[in-house]
Amino acid sequence: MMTATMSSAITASEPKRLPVGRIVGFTVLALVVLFAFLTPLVWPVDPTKQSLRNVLAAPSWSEPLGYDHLGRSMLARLAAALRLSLGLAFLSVLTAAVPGALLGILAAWKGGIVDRALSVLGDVFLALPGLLLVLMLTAIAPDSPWALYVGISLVLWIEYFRLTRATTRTLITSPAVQASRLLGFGPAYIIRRHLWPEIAPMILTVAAFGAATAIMAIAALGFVSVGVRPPTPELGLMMTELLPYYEEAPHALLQPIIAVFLLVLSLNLIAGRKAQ
Amino acid sequence: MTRVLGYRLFQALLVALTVGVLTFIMIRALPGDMAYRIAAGRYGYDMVNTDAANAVRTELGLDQGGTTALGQWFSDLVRFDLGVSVVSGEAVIDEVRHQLGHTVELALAAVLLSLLIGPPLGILAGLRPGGVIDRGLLLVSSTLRALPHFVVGLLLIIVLATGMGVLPAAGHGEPQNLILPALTLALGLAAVSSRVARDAMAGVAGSPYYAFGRTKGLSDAQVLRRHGLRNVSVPIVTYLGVQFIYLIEGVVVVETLFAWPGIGHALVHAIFARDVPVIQGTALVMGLMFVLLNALVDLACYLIDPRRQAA
Amino acid sequence: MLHTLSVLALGLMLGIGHAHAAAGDDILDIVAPFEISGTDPSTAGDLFLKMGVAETLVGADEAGKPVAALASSWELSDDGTVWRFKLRPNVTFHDGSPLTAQAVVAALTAAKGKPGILNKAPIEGISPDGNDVVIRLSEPFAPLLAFLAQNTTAILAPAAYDDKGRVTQVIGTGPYRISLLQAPQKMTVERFDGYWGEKPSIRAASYLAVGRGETRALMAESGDADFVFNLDPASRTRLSRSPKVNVLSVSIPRSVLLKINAGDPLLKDTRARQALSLAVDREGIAAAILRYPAAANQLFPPSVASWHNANVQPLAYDSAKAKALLAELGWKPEADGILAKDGQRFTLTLTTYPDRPELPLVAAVLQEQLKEVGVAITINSTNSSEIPATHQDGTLQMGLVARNFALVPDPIGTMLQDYPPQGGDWGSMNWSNAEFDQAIKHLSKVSDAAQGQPLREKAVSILQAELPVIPIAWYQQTAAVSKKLENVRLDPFERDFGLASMRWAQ
Amino acid sequence: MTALLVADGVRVFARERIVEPASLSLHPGRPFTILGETGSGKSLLAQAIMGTLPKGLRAEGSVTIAGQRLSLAVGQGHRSLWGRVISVLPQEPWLALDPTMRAREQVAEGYGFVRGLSVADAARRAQVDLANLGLADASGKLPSQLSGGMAQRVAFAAARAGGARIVIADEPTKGLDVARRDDVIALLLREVAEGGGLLTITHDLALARRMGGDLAVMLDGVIIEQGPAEEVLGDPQHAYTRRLIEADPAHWPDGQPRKAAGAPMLVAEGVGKSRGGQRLFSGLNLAVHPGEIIGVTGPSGCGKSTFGDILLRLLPPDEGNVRRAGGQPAIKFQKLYQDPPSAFPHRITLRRAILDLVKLHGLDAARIEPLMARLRLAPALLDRLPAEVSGGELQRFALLRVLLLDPVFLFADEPTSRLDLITQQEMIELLVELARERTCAVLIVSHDAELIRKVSDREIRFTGKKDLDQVEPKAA
Repeated sequence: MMTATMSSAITASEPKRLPVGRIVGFTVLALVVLFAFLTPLVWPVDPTKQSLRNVLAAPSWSEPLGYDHLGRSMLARLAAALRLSLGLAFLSVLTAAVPGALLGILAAWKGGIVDRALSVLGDVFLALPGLLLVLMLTAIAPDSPWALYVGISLVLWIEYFRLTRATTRTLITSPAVQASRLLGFGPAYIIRRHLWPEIAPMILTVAAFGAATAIMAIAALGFVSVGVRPPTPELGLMMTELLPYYEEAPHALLQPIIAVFLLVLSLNLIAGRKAQ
Repeated sequence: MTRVLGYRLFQALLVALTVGVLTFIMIRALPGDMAYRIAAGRYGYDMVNTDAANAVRTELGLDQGGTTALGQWFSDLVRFDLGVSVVSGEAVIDEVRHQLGHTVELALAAVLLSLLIGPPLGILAGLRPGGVIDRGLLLVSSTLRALPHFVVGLLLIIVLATGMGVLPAAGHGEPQNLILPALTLALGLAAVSSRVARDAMAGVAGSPYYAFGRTKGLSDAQVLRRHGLRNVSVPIVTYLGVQFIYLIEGVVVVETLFAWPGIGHALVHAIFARDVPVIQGTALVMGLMFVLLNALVDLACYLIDPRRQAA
Repeated sequence: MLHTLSVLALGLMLGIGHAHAAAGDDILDIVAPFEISGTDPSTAGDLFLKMGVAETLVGADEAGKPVAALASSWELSDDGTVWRFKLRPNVTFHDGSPLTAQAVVAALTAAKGKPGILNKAPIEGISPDGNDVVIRLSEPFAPLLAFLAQNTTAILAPAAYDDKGRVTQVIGTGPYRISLLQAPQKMTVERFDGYWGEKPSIRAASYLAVGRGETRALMAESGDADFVFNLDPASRTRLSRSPKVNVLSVSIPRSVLLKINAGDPLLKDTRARQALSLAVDREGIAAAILRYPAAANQLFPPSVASWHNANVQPLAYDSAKAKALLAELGWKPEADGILAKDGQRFTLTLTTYPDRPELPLVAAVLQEQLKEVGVAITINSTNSSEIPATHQDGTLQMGLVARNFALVPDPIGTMLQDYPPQGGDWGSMNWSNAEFDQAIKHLSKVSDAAQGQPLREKAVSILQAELPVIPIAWYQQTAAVSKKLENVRLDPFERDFGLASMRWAQ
Repeated sequence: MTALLVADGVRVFARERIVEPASLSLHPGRPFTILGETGSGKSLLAQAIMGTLPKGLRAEGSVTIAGQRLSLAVGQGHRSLWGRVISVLPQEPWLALDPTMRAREQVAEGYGFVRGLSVADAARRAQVDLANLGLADASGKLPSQLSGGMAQRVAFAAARAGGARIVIADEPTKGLDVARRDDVIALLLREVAEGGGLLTITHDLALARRMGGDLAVMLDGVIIEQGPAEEVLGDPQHAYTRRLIEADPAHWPDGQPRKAAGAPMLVAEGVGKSRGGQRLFSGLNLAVHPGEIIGVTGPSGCGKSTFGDILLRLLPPDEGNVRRAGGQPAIKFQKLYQDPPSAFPHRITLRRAILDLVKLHGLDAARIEPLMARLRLAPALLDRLPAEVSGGELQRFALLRVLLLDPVFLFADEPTSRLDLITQQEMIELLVELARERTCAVLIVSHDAELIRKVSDREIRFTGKKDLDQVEPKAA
């Protein structure tokens, strides 16, 4: 037993900061999520409700985060924008991860023509600038977050596909899987006990990065006026709208920036530092 | 190497094919009347009206079938003819060349700057994992990665241009105009490439051959030079290939913010105006550029890494 | 590559302290949102006119009255159908060729064949006659002079056109010639020594199209641009405090208005449109979004003196009255406050476009204000072309547009296009009024200002009463101008930046 | 004769002391070997002496190298000796050579940077060194193009190029097959014969015996016995040393080979297989009878494992065929793997893995406990992950897992090559015992001819010549 403790003490030559980072990441993310989803319950203000008397008013007890340039509640808008970004990011990641991972397993498992066909498909998406895809889709449906969602999913799935394919290819030929097959276990068991436990943590990492990417992309597209349109609260759009008032009301402009910052930072922390 | 380049060629063909078909289908699926959209792009919102749209429809033969137009595009493509912008009437190839030049200039400057910033810092951090530089760099790169491009760009403008007045805020034409947009992109790139370099360096510095180099009697500098840099540069250069995607996406935002007349900016406009030939041409060129850059990355890796030459 | 490298090295090594030359030299840097969409006057004529590169046959003064330009004088036949323009002598194009009647006829004929303005005039023929240009009309058409002042009719040299009538290079007669044209963003011009008129003081200028308002403002602030056109409201407030620039503004004949489909069952009744108008707090919108006193109480601002009618009852904000009118029409609020009648809810789609950034904002405010009186609005912010397109296919319900009444310097040109009996893409829809039609038709034939005055008043008061469009706000054009620059005036008709009359402060 | 290197009371600490005070002296021309199992602390001791302890560990005591006394607690002074006076022959030379640098350059570095020769001279000297080691052709090759034995020799040349006369060889034979192992031993002994100092760290009893000189045996961070190799190995004083020597297959008692009985239940006829265009074997015939133990030996890469996999139908043969007689279901044919951790799902507990199996085949769970007792596996181990139990324990779990299915044929592919000697003996004894008891035929592959000779009823020997194979009954 001394052996085990000793060698792990030795191999851990660099301090294990990753778990701490993850804990911080999950905590921050949880707080942001709580803020986004609890605010409408505690503070049921319509994020598009304007009161032109309060334009750009500073935070106060009656309006904790102040008002924007149309006298809309920043608190309500920020929470709504976070819900939109989080929801879109979550949905995109989910719709990218599930088929991506399944196709990856399928390709590695079946090999041959299936593998080659799927890999070529992956290469096509890889070679095409993802942005183009998103831009075109947002041009088809200019007002709806739907286009953003489909576009981002289409860009993201490839990552899961490649990852699961590579992992599955190694695992499928491993002695462990060979042993399970000899012992009489079928594909369902192999996926459940061999592949999934190996793939899941990677997927978590990629998903966290993917969500961060999605949130950044949505904000960036909002900034170039593609994607969702006013008056829908969206973080990038809020920044664009509040940008001209950066001198008059810096607190207003800072809020969406801090929101994006915290979201992306927490997701990056969750993803850990390895999988860039 | 031939195999790798062959694969890239195959990728290039795939790009041409999919860009053609995909943009075509999508453009056909775009809502609204194409003739009106083009007229709006051509004549502006004050002048777009039904007369203008009808004139556009007749002039461009928008009533012809989709497949005919697609076939035309492909047969022209074989002759390297990308057609004429339906908005400006210029040859697409000329427009794209003009804009691409600016984008390439910007992207190249950004990549060079990021290479000057990111990897050296990352290598320093990777030599002492957990040290002060490592922790400091982690903090800075995490912060930069969590800030959208345009926020970084704006901060730079506000500090360096309107605040200190040492650099122009936006525009292009003068050499100084390049610095801020390039720096904006470079900071984003370096935030990631420094981490890649750091992880690679930490891996190399912890490797048995690095330790062996030291016990052979080489000094720290000698070990770094002989056994560190080459091994670290392979993952860094490989990662450059991934960064080009990021670059293309960053370019769209940075170009509009800094009024840089590049291809990303043009693409957004072309989509608004439904300039199908320009969209196709731009997307095609962007896709091919991406493939070409990755081929260059392959080539660079091949030159750096003797294992690839031996294989 | 080498260029890039050396620039970077320079920048970094000098600690990027090297003061940028952009605004320091004697080149005037102009920044505006308009992209250069080609070389043809039909697409980019506005910019060639603004930059003093091209000129039109007829000019316009600050009140929009026609003045001599390339035509030194003109006369109209008694029946009002034949116009004879005498060309200014000794005018040369930038390529050195002389301005001849043939050249003008060729340019105008080309313009007439393209979408623009000339194809909307009842022109039968354009022909040269010695040194004169003769335009024959099928019927009297008073606004022709204004049409000929419009930028799509700019006169280019014969060498500018290829054999298919396409413009390949811009060869105008203006005080400046193009030295570099990089569509769609950049253009530089330099003084044209062979100019017929007064020699301008500014030697050279550059034009840069910058789409983002924030970027334009930052360029004004940092001194990268000497003349920044079109500021967003927030930046205007900020820049007015800047020590480096002056902020100029001028009231322009452009209005934000709600284009209404009067054929829609919900909006057919004049009272419904009046109710919508009463529900709009224009002062609030102006103060919050446009940030200048711009509440439109009628279609034309006072600055368009000939069309502003001081006698009409101003449009006002009175939501109680709006509710009363709607109740009168049988609308009753449901549980959520939205009105309904016979199971149909009062819901409308408002189409607008973000090309002018304030429009979606105004739309959002309108949505709120109309909700107060029980009208639910869905905003569809899309491409500007959707307005004419949905006008044509009849699906438009309401459109929020910023309409320029000075497409030609005389608003009658726009009125003819927008408010004909069958409706116009950017004006009335499924609305007509015989008295109004009569007045407009008459106006197009009357070239005397005083004679037209009662007709204009009549037309405006009918619009005010029946509201085929609901005016929301009047525009002001704003620009930030470096304090180093003198003698800058903003043209209310946005024809000209006034480059030729500017000069550097001593 | 003065000692080249003297270690005096060397201790290593992590949080607590993990290597007890150790002293040794290394003389020119006389090898010194430290023998111990994985985790005995032998490598840490060597690293403390060399000054290469990883971060987080510290040493005390002193080392005198070439007359220079270094205090390990201070932890300075080693650097200037590296390469010039003392050098390391690293374990796993494939990893210790820079993967992107050609062999000659890696050797020339020592001449160029440590001895300060010109580039041309350094290259020439390196070429000479490589030629002396029989590697003249390999000088332009990258490590990935070298075999394990060649890489070991390149690393040796590189370690020596700086002029160091003291070499610390850390597990120099790890991962090498028998023939290559002999080469390395010869190489090291040649160095010693020329008057160099050699400190070898190994777990390999045979290597220790061949090196001769002085020997120290380490157990749990303590040198339990030290002295001339013949004495220590010939007349071990410590119970552990005796146990270690007994565990050497050479010292195992001879088994009682049994005659094959009953009809063959697995028959291979004219089986042949190629890999990567190379013919591994062809025309192999084998009939496996119930309960017999067949040993397979041969050099690495000759196709031993492939043949076993073909018998299990994990691989299709290129020619010939494999028949299972008697209608036995597929799960009656099982396999034990070389590397036990890689044969279990990594992320589930052993209990989960075994219960999954019980559930799948409707087995009697009550059989598990007595069988675990037979295999000397503590019940508490069931709740661990595969990585959390020792290799020997895990291999016994693997045996447990297959025995639950009452196999008729078991292919044991080098089942003990990753285990220490004592564990190996336990494992093989249990395997043979249980197989005999259940009349389960075993095909056991090992590179250790001695081991095969001791346990098998008959033997197949792959000669390594590509298309020659030899099946011979074991000489009784």
